[in-house]
Amino acid sequence: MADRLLVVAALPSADALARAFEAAWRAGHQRLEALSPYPVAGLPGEPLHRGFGRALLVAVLVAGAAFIVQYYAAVWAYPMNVSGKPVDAWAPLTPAAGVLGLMGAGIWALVAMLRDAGLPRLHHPVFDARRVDFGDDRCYVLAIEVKESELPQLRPWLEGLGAEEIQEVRP
Amino acid sequence: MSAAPGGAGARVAAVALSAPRPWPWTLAALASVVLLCAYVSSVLVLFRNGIGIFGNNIPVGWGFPIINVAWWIDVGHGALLIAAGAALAGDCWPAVSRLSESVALFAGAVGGSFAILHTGRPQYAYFLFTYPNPLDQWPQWRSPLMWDFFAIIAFLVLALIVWLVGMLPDLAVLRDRAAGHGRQIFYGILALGWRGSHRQWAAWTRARRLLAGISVPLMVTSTGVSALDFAGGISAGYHSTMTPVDAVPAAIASAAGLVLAAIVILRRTFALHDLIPVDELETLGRVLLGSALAVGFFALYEGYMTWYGANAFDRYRQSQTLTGAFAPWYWTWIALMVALPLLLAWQRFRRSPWLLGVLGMLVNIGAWLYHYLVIVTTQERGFMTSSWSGFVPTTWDWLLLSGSVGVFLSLLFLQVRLLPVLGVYALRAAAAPGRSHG
Amino acid sequence: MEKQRPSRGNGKNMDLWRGMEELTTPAAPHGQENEPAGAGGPLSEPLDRRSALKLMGASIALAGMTACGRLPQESLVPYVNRPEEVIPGRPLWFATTLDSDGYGCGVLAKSNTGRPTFLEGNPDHPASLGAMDPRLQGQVLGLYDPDRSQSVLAGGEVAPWESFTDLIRQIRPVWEARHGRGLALLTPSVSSPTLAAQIADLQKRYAEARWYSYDPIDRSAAAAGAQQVFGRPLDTHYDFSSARVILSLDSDLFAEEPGHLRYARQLAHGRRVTGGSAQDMTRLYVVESTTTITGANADHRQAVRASAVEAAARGLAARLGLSVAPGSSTVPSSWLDAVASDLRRHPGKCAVAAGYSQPPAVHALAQLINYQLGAFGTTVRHTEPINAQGAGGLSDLVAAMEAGEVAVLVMLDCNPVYDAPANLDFDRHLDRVGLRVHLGLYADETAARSHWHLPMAHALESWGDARAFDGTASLVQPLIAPLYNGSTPTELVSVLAGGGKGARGRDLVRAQWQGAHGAGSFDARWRESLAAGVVSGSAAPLVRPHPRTSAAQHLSAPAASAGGLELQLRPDPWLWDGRYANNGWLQELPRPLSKLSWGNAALIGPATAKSLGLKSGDLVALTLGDRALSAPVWVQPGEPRDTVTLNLGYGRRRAGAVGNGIGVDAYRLRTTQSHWQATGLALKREGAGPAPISTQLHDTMEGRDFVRATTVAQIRSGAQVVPPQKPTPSIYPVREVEGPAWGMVIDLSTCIGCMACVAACQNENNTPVVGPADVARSRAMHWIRVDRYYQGSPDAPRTLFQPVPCMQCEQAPCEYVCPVGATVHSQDGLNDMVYNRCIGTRFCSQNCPYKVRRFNWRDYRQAGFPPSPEVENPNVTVRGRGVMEKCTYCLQRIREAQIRAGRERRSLAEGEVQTACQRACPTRAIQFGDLHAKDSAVARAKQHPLNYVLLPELGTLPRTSYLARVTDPNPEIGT
Amino acid sequence: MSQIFKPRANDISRALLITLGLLIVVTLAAVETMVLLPYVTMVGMVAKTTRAGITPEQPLPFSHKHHVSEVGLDCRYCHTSVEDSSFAGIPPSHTCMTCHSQFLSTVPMLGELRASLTENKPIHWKQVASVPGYVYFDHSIHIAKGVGCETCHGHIETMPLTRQAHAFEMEFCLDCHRDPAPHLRPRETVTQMDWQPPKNRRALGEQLMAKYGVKTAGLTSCSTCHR
Repeated sequence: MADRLLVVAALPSADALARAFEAAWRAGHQRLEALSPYPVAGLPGEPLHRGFGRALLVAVLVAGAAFIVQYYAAVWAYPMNVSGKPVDAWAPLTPAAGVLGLMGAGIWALVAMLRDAGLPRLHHPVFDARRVDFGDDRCYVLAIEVKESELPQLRPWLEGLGAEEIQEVRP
Repeated sequence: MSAAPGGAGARVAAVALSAPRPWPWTLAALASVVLLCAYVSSVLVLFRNGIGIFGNNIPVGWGFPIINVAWWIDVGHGALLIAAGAALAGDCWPAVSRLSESVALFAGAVGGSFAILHTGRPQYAYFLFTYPNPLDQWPQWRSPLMWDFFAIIAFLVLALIVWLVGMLPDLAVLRDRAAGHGRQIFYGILALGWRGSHRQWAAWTRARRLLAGISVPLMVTSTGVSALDFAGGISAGYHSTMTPVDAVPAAIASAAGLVLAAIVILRRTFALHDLIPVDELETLGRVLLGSALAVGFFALYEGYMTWYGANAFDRYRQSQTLTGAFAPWYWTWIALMVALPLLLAWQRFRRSPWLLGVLGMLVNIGAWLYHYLVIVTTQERGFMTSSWSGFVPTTWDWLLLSGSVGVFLSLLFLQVRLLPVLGVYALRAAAAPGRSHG
Repeated sequence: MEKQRPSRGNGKNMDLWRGMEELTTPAAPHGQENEPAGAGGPLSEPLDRRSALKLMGASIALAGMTACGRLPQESLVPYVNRPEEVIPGRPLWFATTLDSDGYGCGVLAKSNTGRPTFLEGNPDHPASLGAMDPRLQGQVLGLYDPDRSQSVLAGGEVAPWESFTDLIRQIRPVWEARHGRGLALLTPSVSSPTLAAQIADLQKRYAEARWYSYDPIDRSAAAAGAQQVFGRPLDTHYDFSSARVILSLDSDLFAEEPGHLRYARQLAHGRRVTGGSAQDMTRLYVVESTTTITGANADHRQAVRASAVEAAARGLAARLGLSVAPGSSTVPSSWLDAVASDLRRHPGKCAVAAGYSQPPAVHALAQLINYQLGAFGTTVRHTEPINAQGAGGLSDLVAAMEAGEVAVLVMLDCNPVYDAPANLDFDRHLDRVGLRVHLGLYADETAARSHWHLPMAHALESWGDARAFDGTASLVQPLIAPLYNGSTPTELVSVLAGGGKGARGRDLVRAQWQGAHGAGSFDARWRESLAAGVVSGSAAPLVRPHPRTSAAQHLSAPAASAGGLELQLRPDPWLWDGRYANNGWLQELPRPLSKLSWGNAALIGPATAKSLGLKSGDLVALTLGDRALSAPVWVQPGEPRDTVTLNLGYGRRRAGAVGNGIGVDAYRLRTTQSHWQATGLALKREGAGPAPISTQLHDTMEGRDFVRATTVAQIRSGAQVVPPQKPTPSIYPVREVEGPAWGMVIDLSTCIGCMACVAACQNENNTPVVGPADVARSRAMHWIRVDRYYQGSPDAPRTLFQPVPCMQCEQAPCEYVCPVGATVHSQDGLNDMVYNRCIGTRFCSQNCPYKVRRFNWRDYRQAGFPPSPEVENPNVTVRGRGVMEKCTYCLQRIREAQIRAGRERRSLAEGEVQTACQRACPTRAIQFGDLHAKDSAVARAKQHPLNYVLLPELGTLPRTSYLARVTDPNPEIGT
Repeated sequence: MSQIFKPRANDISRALLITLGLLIVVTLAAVETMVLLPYVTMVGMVAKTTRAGITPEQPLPFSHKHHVSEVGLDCRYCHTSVEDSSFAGIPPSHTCMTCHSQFLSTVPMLGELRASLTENKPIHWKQVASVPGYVYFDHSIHIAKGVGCETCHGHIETMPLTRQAHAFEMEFCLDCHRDPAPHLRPRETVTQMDWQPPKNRRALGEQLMAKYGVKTAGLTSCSTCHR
């Protein structure tokens, strides 16, 4: 796909970025990405509630597994007379299971984030762009992937959206 | 508030990358390293000579080591809860978030180490793990220690995840501001190639909220479980249904105190007054005040229940605690952890950084005393009067205690030296012109 | 080969006591040769099971994940030619005799593969009746004491035995020529017939030779008293089996008198509460000048200064119609009236005993009173003196030395340089003796001042014999060849007498008894006496003396009791006169009342302490005449006013690594005039020193009902001491277990607090000695402890004893808190402690309301006071560092009995399993057995109305329970 | 700003991250195998932890194979105390000489043995089958209840040089202590190496349990073997 280019447009502000993104999307660009130094309101993102359910599910599964292991060990594998209590007294088996379940959910949250954020990805074409600099407090950047042919009309259009600087990088 | 010259990113990165080290910082860092060495050396002696080097005896089988576990772990728990609160409240306290996340991890690690160090045969601590073996032996699940073992592991794992995820975007800042290639690679790897795309931010924000949501129940369970190490026992002063509950506010109070102290010092040393507004300190001061009030309430409640419960042994212990041999410990604890924080009811005090810092440290001394009361004095006056005895800490007890502080501080200093100490993303969001926070 | 004899149902079916000679291959030094494997013990190969365990214990992380790691390569060392009776891996029992305060006491010694490892009382011996006391128990550790003298020392240099025997051979002609002039022999009073006979022969041979005897703990006053009354010295002993009333005049009948074990058994017989019925008890009155367990067990106790006892005795005698000058007594006369009438009510069924520390007058009075009450022949018995003694005492010897009449001084088994009265200046006078020879177990203070020191063989290494308090003779047979090439007094005397290199101890003893028994059936009798541990019918014949008329008037006038402080010297309960100072067990064993360990102190009563402004731990200078001594103070409830009591036996300078410099040397205040007590003591506070080490820091029960006590009268009146204990409700169903259910009942009415159980337990269960530093840190290791509580006024308190082993709770709080399941319940209701699983979280101990669990804070095998590994019980694991431990109800004994029964395909018999504490107990206060066996003694005891458990409100369902303490105070005396 | 990493860094980093996750699982698995191996196999490496299968160097090349299957001696001829002591007993040199004074009385191989008798010095055999010091195994009771020598010691009659047949891990003991039936045999056949179990061994075992009074109730209590 040698004919494809990554157009990186630096915008003055978060709102500008949001607007530009909106416009580009409307203009039918599918492959585009808005880079910002902090989560900018108005940019598309997955709804927050997504994943909570799954986290809960993971927690329940892990806790259940932990409980079963404990029950197996305490009741079937080697039942011992401990303080004269019944071997199958289940209540004491719950605390460990509970905390382990929460731990499982936490790990799942991490994994899910890495997956959805496509991390780790140490090399990425946008890093070639001069204005893509996370160290700069105001790096609001819109990256659009286009055919080389679309470039001529894209530039003025972007400038129209207030792009301070436009740079093409090859993927 | 307006962005400072050079911007938030520059300022924060400078602390880690190129800030001049003021002499108090160097001095403190050296001190903490010395303490760190004290810790390491006394641990070596401990492994060589066994726990006989401590002051523990029968009846006081648990001395300083367990106090240190309970104390540090509680600080960690509290810090995790504060961090979670900050995250859920919209991530607008860059200092509080980052430092409580760090404190949670570091304090938890220090406390966890003592859980192993205090055993008579640490080399066999792996018996606690659950693995099929040719002995057909399994852990004994009814033991609160077993629960605590898992609670600590779960807590440490979660604290680590929260800490890493929270720093991810800021590590990207360091990466892009780092000078040399080596540093760029170092931070580059840590940042995992973060570029702040809208998808990444979405996933990240969700993870933050999710983790915060998990932290709250975990913190409460975990704190309760470690309190069950005592509440699960039958001796007077241990056996109290409320202990797991009142451990929570105590944990929050000491954590708030420690985080406050850390922030105040940091703010002063690196002149970050403009990045860390007093409002932020005041918020934490409110948290401290609230939890201290709760601690006070539970102290009253415990006293009432002991009287109401009319258990002869418990009442005797109470009389010893309130007016008898242990009164000094008890009332110092009340003074430090309940009375003094009441000052924060006045805004004047709430907004005075140095007072908050000093208070924060005093509260933690109080928290330590609280655990001393539970762990040592109750055992000195057990059921059998014939077995009553005293507890005299040894040099090693003190060395290891101060050493643990050293480990904690060293970790904190490393964080300041190498990693972002404030949530840059939050600062930037706040600094962004005309942006209503949501 | 001597025939073995089946034991008489003494609960040890598997074992027969044997004559040592059956072991045709005697254990060589360090017994390597006959050390079968398995039994282990550091005597065998470097890496046997035990030392392997020690390695684990030493917490060396071994390879592998199963906490056992690579097993060490052991060696199996078989016999070359095994003696028939030896079954490898099974112990043998031998009957022998040990010295108990100058008299013989029969014991059964357990031998594991040639190593004596455990001592039990010999049920057939009159002085033991199967019981033990700590001093006897400790002697098995003493056998292996590495500090024991190991070679002949000539002028401090190691020399061969021959060099000494040659020397004597050269000297002997001179003796022959001069009839032994200048030869002097110093011994303690001799209870061995053989030795006595030998010395007699020696004196026949050398008419001019002199024999002196000296006992630091001397009982000459009794003989002097008898002399006054009967005109001849007689030994007095008692038979309490039929006594109803006993009065002790400063006599520690149940701990220090010869025959104390027997007396304790007889007293218990009269005080045990069988069934709920409250029959009359043997009533015990005690007038004493310091705190003893005898006083602690009295129904009525009067603490008076030693010098005031005589007045009390006179007062009593007068009340009983004897014409004596009454002295001014500090004992309330109402009290004396009550005692007098009580005595009068039981003629012939009462006894008055006077203590050895009292002057002859008191003994004389006691004799007269007993005669008056018709006690002679029933409760009070007389024999001719049992022990042989030299013509002169120590003072005579010193006089002779001063006069330069002693050229050669042979000191057998004594240590005068340390324990002679200070005013004799024995040490200095020694210089005037040309040749000083010392035979002793240790190269002690005296050895250091002798030209020749000769190592003595330990009783468990030697042939010999001894008479008990009632004259019954028994033989001493070796269980092991002398470890350090020691020799016995008999052997040495035979050398002096010219037996060439000296005959073998065995031949000497045989010869002696051959003479006694007559050649006829000698071998049979010899074997029988060896097997039984007593020479049948050898008790001294009783004499029925009559007091000289008006003996009472001849009594010296009552000494006017001087004012001021009075010093009182007493032997230490465990170290005695100091001879056991290097014994770790005895040093660490808490004293019965003060619970002091590792050191003595100046005991003073609370009242005295208040008036002098002293508290425990203060350092005081005690000055008596021109002699001074600084000692720490211990405030001891029950001590009489204005009295300072010091225990002898401490402050040794050459006792050994364990005993050196422990405590203060009370002998430095002892003079010939004030042998036991002295008036005019000056006391000055020197400031605070290190507090004496005690294992019990709190003296009262704080109103908690650990020890429940009542009186016969209360029981009769139907008062309820022990409210019926309803089962504590539990949300869990009660576990029903099949098979045996082990349980224990301890009778507090008969427990006299003598500590024998603790000592026996330490011997049986390889309990380490932790040393003073750790005892001071409340880390003592004893698996069973005897709690001592005081009630009432500190100056005249009521003393309560309570032995506390593990309660073996059915719902044990220790179990559910262990994260690794290192302590769980066994099928037969034992609270198992699995050392190899323990990681040392100590939560179990934290959660034990009875605080009976002990923790290995250090590796006590290496650090502190390493015990002699040879004495370890091969059937009990040696616990390593960082491991919890506790009483197991002598698990090893249970399992061995079960295995034996299983082998013979029968069920366990009642009483087949006996715990070490139970066996040792002189009063049989401890009962143990199967609760499911309905006929078992323990099951019946559990039904006893006085049966109760500790802290029932905790719902731990202990298997160990107690019978409430019952006393029978005299209603005429307001308590 | 410019690229820090080459494109392939992406794959590497992902690979590393996954490895990290796997590493945890793998370590646990490894530990597991390390623990379980000694029990399931007897390879030399494992012998280091349990000594199963190793053949210690003995002062004399004593062959159970020869003495048991060829000469046909009964175990108890030499291990005399096996029936009434915890310790089976190692024969005193004297026992060996009952035969070897007659034949092979001069072979140099047995010099050590003769020396031991003449010089009254015992032979230091290396122990082959042993349990840790905190395990208290008693031969006599196991014989009494009908546990064959071969059950623990393996087919000793096939061993020219004796080796430990099984890893005496706790599970090995528990197998039988939990369910003795399939492991028992009539007492008189205890020392028979060639004893053939009947078809239904469990049935036999249950009879024997009744006959010998074997109760499983307490058999798995810790204090049955640990004191």
